[in-house]
Amino acid sequence: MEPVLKARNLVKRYGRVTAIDNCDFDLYPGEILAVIGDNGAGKSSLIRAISGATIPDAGEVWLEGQKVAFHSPNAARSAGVETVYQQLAMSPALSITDNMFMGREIRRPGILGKWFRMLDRPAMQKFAREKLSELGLMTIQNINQAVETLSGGQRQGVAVARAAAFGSKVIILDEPTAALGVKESRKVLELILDVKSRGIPIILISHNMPHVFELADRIHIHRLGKRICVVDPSQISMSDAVALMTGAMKPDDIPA
Amino acid sequence: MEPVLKARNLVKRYGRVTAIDNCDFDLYPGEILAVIGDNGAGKSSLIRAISGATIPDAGEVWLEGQKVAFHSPNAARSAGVETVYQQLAMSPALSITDNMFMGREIRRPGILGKWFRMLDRPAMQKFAREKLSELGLMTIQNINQAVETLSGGQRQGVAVARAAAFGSKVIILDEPTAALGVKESRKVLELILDVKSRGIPIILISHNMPHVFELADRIHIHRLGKRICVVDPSQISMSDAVALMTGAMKPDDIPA
Amino acid sequence: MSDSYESAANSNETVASFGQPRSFAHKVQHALHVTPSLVPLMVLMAAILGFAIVLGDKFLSPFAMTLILQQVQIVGIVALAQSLVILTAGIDLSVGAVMVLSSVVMGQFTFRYGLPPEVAIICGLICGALCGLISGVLVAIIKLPPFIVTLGMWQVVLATNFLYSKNETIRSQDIEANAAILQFFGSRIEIGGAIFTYGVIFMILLAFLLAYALRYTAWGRHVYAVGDDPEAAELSGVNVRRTLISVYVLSGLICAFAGWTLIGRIGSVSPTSGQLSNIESITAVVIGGISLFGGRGSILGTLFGALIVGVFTLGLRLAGADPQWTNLLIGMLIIAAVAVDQWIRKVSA
Amino acid sequence: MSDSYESAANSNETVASFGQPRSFAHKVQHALHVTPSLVPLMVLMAAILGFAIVLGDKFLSPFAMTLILQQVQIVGIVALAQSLVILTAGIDLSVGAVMVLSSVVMGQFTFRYGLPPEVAIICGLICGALCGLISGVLVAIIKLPPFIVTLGMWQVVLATNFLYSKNETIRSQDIEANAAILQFFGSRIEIGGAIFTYGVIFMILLAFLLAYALRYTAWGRHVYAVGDDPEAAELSGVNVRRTLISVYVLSGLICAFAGWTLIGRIGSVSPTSGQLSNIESITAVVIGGISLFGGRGSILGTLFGALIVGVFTLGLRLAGADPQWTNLLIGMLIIAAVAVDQWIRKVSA
Amino acid sequence: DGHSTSACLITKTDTNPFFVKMREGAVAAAEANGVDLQAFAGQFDGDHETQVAAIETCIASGASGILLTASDTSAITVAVQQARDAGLLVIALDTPLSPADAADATFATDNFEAGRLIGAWAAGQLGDAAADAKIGLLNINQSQPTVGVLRNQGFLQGFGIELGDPNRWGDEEDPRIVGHDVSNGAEEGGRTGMESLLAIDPMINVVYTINEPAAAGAYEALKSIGREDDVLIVSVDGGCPGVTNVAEGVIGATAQQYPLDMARLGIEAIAQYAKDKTLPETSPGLDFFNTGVALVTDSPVEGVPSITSEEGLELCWG
Ligand SMILES: Nc1ncnc2c1ncn2[C@@H]1O[C@H](COP(=O)(O)OP(=O)(O)OP(=O)(O)O)[C@@H](O)[C@H]1O
Ligand SMILES: Nc1ncnc2c1ncn2[C@@H]1O[C@H](COP(=O)(O)OP(=O)(O)OP(=O)(O)O)[C@@H](O)[C@H]1O
Ligand SMILES: [Mg+2]
Ligand SMILES: [Mg+2]
Repeated sequence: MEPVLKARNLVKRYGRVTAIDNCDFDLYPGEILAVIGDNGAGKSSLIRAISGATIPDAGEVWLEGQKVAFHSPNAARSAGVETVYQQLAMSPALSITDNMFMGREIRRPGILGKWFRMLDRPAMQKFAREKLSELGLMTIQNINQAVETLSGGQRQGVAVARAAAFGSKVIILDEPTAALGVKESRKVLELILDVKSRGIPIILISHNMPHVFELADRIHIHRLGKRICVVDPSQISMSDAVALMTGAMKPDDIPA
Repeated sequence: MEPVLKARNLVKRYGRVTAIDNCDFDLYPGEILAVIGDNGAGKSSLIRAISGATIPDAGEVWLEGQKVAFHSPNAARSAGVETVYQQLAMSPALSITDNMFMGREIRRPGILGKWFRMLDRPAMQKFAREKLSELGLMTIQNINQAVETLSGGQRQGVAVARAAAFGSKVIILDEPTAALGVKESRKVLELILDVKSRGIPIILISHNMPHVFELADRIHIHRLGKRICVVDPSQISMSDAVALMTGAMKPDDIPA
Repeated sequence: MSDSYESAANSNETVASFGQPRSFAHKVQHALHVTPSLVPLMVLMAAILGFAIVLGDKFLSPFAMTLILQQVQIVGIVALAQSLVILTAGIDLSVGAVMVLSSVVMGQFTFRYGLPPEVAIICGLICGALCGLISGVLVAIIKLPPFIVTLGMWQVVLATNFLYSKNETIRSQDIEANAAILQFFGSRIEIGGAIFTYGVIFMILLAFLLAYALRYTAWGRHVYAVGDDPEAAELSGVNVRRTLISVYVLSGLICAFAGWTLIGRIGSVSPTSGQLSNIESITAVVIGGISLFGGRGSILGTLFGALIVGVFTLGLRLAGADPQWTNLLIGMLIIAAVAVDQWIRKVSA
Repeated sequence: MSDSYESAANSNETVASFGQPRSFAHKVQHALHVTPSLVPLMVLMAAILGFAIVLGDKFLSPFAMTLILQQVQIVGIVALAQSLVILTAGIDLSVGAVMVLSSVVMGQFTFRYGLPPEVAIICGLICGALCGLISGVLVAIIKLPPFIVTLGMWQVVLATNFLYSKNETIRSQDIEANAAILQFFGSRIEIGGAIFTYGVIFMILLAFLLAYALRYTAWGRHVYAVGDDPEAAELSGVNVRRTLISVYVLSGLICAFAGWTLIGRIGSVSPTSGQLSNIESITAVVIGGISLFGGRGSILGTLFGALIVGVFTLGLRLAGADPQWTNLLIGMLIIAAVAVDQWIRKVSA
Repeated sequence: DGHSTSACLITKTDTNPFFVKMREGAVAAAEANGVDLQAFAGQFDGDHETQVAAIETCIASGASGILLTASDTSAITVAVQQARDAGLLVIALDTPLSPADAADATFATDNFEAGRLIGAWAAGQLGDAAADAKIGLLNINQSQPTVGVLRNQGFLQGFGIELGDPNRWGDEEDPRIVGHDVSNGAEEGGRTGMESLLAIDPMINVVYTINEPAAAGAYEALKSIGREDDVLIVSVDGGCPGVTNVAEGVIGATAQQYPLDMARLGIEAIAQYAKDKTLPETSPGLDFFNTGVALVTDSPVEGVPSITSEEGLELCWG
């Protein structure tokens, strides 16, 4: 099967640190691919390079078999690759609605929208409220509240809702549940399964092993800037996965 | 037994949101007190109010039986209350060492220190390196690296190491493992137990129930801005604790 | 196992809500908080009231009131351009220079090269937009700090202005006779004792137009997002470069319009005009409540900010204060106005 | 259960390290990156080299070289004060006004009230520190934006200066005869054709002193932390208020010293001096590579920044450029210098 | 207060001692003539927009007349016309408007003549050496306000140098000119400008300065290289510190103006006009009332009328 998203020999250096070191990457249609690795292993750097947020020093990326080189997150976004970054990428002073629709606002129908380029606030608000309800983020009192007045977890929820609402080909989530409460985490996991059932493949970076093993179809294990192996969660124990990612075990030692 | 840290009737409003709603709080000597609650329940607001980061609108706080009113985090810090805030409180452009010793720098012995107020960089670096090694944060290559070049997890680790190194009466950790990898999380948990064994009580806010149940001596359950009950993790199941904090169960219904 | 306790989370779906109704005073404060331009508006009203009580009719006459509008029109228009740039967390020190160069181009193209004045005006407007484009490209693409870019542009444009104009003033009489359209914005409508020049009307319309664009179009939201946190804006799908360049070009164009208005106001084309416009426009913007760190504030506040300065200047002069005392008082009032603003924001937060 | 897999994490303790040695060019770039003041230093060297090639001995003489130092000494000292404020993410528009008021106080206290000049100098220094204290309190405690506070202070202090001095100049000859110590910083040391005034030496010593304090004392680290992120600094134990106030007071004091140096340079005490000092000092700071957003840059860069402007000004004048052309070229060079700086930083990042 | 007549004084700046003294003269004259006076000023030399606003404010305040030293002599005329249409008497002080009849009357120094006097004096002082003099000129600022241009061009003509466009400085071809620089009319700029000129040619021996503070700054620069005794510095203004500097040999000669007279005459004219609508006269042969200019020097030159510094000190203004 052809991967939806494929990367080969990606390299990214920051001064003397090599954050991505000749890394390969494959995401297949309809799957949930988890990426696990130590802090600083280069997971975020990898997905930033794939999604146009940083431009890799070397290497190539293919989306649905087409070679692509995203020079901005917006380029990736228009190609259908939606990302929730670890540092959330929200404009604190703007409202939840504004943030959700940033860069793809809906205009009023008719002359108002066409000539006066007026935004369709009611439509956008309705949509935003629906998406947040789906995630169970009902503690948010006002959809026009500035994002800076939300708690850390609420912001995380808004970001995930945005990605789920707009991603069409690939959705990338960098530690989407890190700041979330039990209930909200659960909602996000359900949302991920829901997206998957719509046939959209998902990349999930997480440090939460139970979550990873519950959801993932395949696990990409990242260490020292590169993929050291890809494992099947039904074939490997959590302990072995953790041992692999911390370097205590070599990929060759995986019990068959 | 007299609580080390006690608060009564704390109130904090943000505009129309009541983040802390007549909340009480008790921390006893030598214990690990976990605070759990939904996103937006007001946990961070509570510890910010206790540690001087925000000044509550009403209510009183006692430290070791003495009434205190911290008007700045620094005041709390000098009284021995050390906090790791959820948004990490680091100066991105400064080095790891500078950040760890911010506000309590070590000066050179002798004239250089006394008259020229020169910092004792070697001593500070040595200390910082030791503390980070204890936490297993060895992937940090250079102790003089600017904090902004660290991964999210590495920053978290630095903040925890700072609190553990300097806290003398109370250590408060607001989701210290949220961004951490499996290995680093484990290190932090060990460090918490280590601090506890030195007799210093700890307040731990976390969404990770297994961690909470593993470590906590008592669990403060927070909901809608107030403490709804305090439970003993050995007497209650995780499911019940989660049900309490989401409001599915009332405190009165706790099976005895 | 993870499901065993996590599933407990799903059993309750009550909507949490712990806001409570507040008093009337709180509602006022809340209104002030969500509509930031109300604060400078109130300061403005208070200032007018104060001077009206002290000076009486001399100040409260339609003539004096509309005179303030006329006196702030240039700074007001320039300050609107400045607001856009400041909303993106930039600053434009070259606004005054661009304004003057544009007006000189309009004048000299008409009189030195004999172009039809309409064409010369278009050239002047293009000149302003071009200056903005240069700044915009340097800021957005080469990523230089706006302060430095516009500091450099200020020097370059001002020197170009002096060199190109040969320091010559084009006299009002000549303009009136040969190219009256250059003085278009000086035309006036009198209603009672009140005098509204087209320039004043233009300033007010422009303010409302920009307020609309910032609030009700995607472009406006992007301007705020870029000012708030450019990296976050880029990651969440805003074309930061294009937004920044559009802001600088628009700012240059508005400055060129200010240059045209300037001809209407002073009648002649003088290359020495506008040297204080940068600092005056920034003053108006900040008194109007737009944050110099970008992303916060309303452009109508700028208009009120400019008017506050205008009211104090005229009021103090009419009260007979010596110019240096006026400067001293205006300096204190700048601080006081912002302190009041800050205080109201704090209470209402 | 959680232990079962998490314990696997402890089994390996190898130190991860995936840096690798880089080429010589990369090392140079890295050095530039960690020592930001090297960049303006290189621009300065390049500028000197360029003019030396074009102008030869006329420019490269000890006389011309030290003349540049003399011409930048006032702006240089003021720019050091400005650097401190800008490092805290502030800006001080009142530096020039404070400098002049302090020099006027030194002069008038001596000549109007007949105080011993030493006492008058101390009064002048106190006056400068006091102005800084007012700004500092307004910024740190009332939390007003520094731009607005110092904009107001600029107006207030300048007006006070004109009102108090009655616009009267105290002549150089009178000072020389009755209070020579006021001209202390004008004294000179000649070595070959090179002339070093005490003012120049003071500027250089002050730069190194401040560089030391910023780098090797806790206070210096706090200044950076406050500029970087005041909230984070406060949360991590810095007394933000005290740090800010100390910076503004120190800045005022340095401006007062600049006022004293000014008397040495122009001989007389003139209330109309220093009106461009604010913009010139900011230019020097930013060319020197200190970020206007605070927390980044080195104060030695400021010294180089001031010298870069001085070299270009004198160089262009010697090359026979008309003052207007000089301004135009300096404007372009401001942009170019920062562009080069940015480029080097990017490559080395 | 309580006076029936009120007048406005609008100066270029209120920081230059020249205008400060002019204002003091006006205040004294207003007191004597029972006139209310309001003073206004631009923010810097060349700032005509503030002056326009000041004229409007005067109209709004119901003044009977305006005394104006214009920063831009032609740009201001529209506002002046507005004031005259509103029935105010507008008198240009120090600087004639362009055209001069845009104001009701003008009481002014002939700035070109002031420049010509010091130029002729410098040439006379040098004698034959004037043929290979090296001249440095310190002007006010790069925007070339009219007064600065008139003094500069007057000086050059007086010295015997062929002018280019008489409306701007800097376009002369004469090799004796080492260079033009700017001083902002203050000591600091005077010193920096002089140093730059000296770096171009250290053997400069004649220095024109826009005013006496700039001259004092230039002197400091010369003193620092030990050439203060062999350079002729000439200036314009005649303020007391300047004249004292002439007496002490710092400045060779200065052309003295009489701002107090201008202000006094102006106030009297407005008082008169308010009383019976009579307009003031002009000097014979000129389109303005010349308040006079006198060359102050202690080493007079034949053919150039001058007064001594002692006489100058009696007439000086600040
Ligand atoms: N902008 C940057 N400048 C310099 N170094 C960087 C930068 N971004 C990342 N790095 C470095 O690259 C390495 C990989 O970082 P990255 O954020 O990709 O790790 P990660 O696997 O996402 O870790 P975490 O789980 O903690 O988020 C780290 O050593 C980090 O210090
Ligand atoms: N500075 C602020 N301004 C306005 N509202 C705020 C502010 N800080 C917190 N709040 C509000 O107060 C409530 C409690 O927030 P808080 O951050 O204390 O929650 P939390 O329990 O720590 O949540 P999380 O688990 O997501 O960190 C939230 O509704 C939040 O929106
Ligand atoms: Mg990461
Ligand atoms: Mg929290």
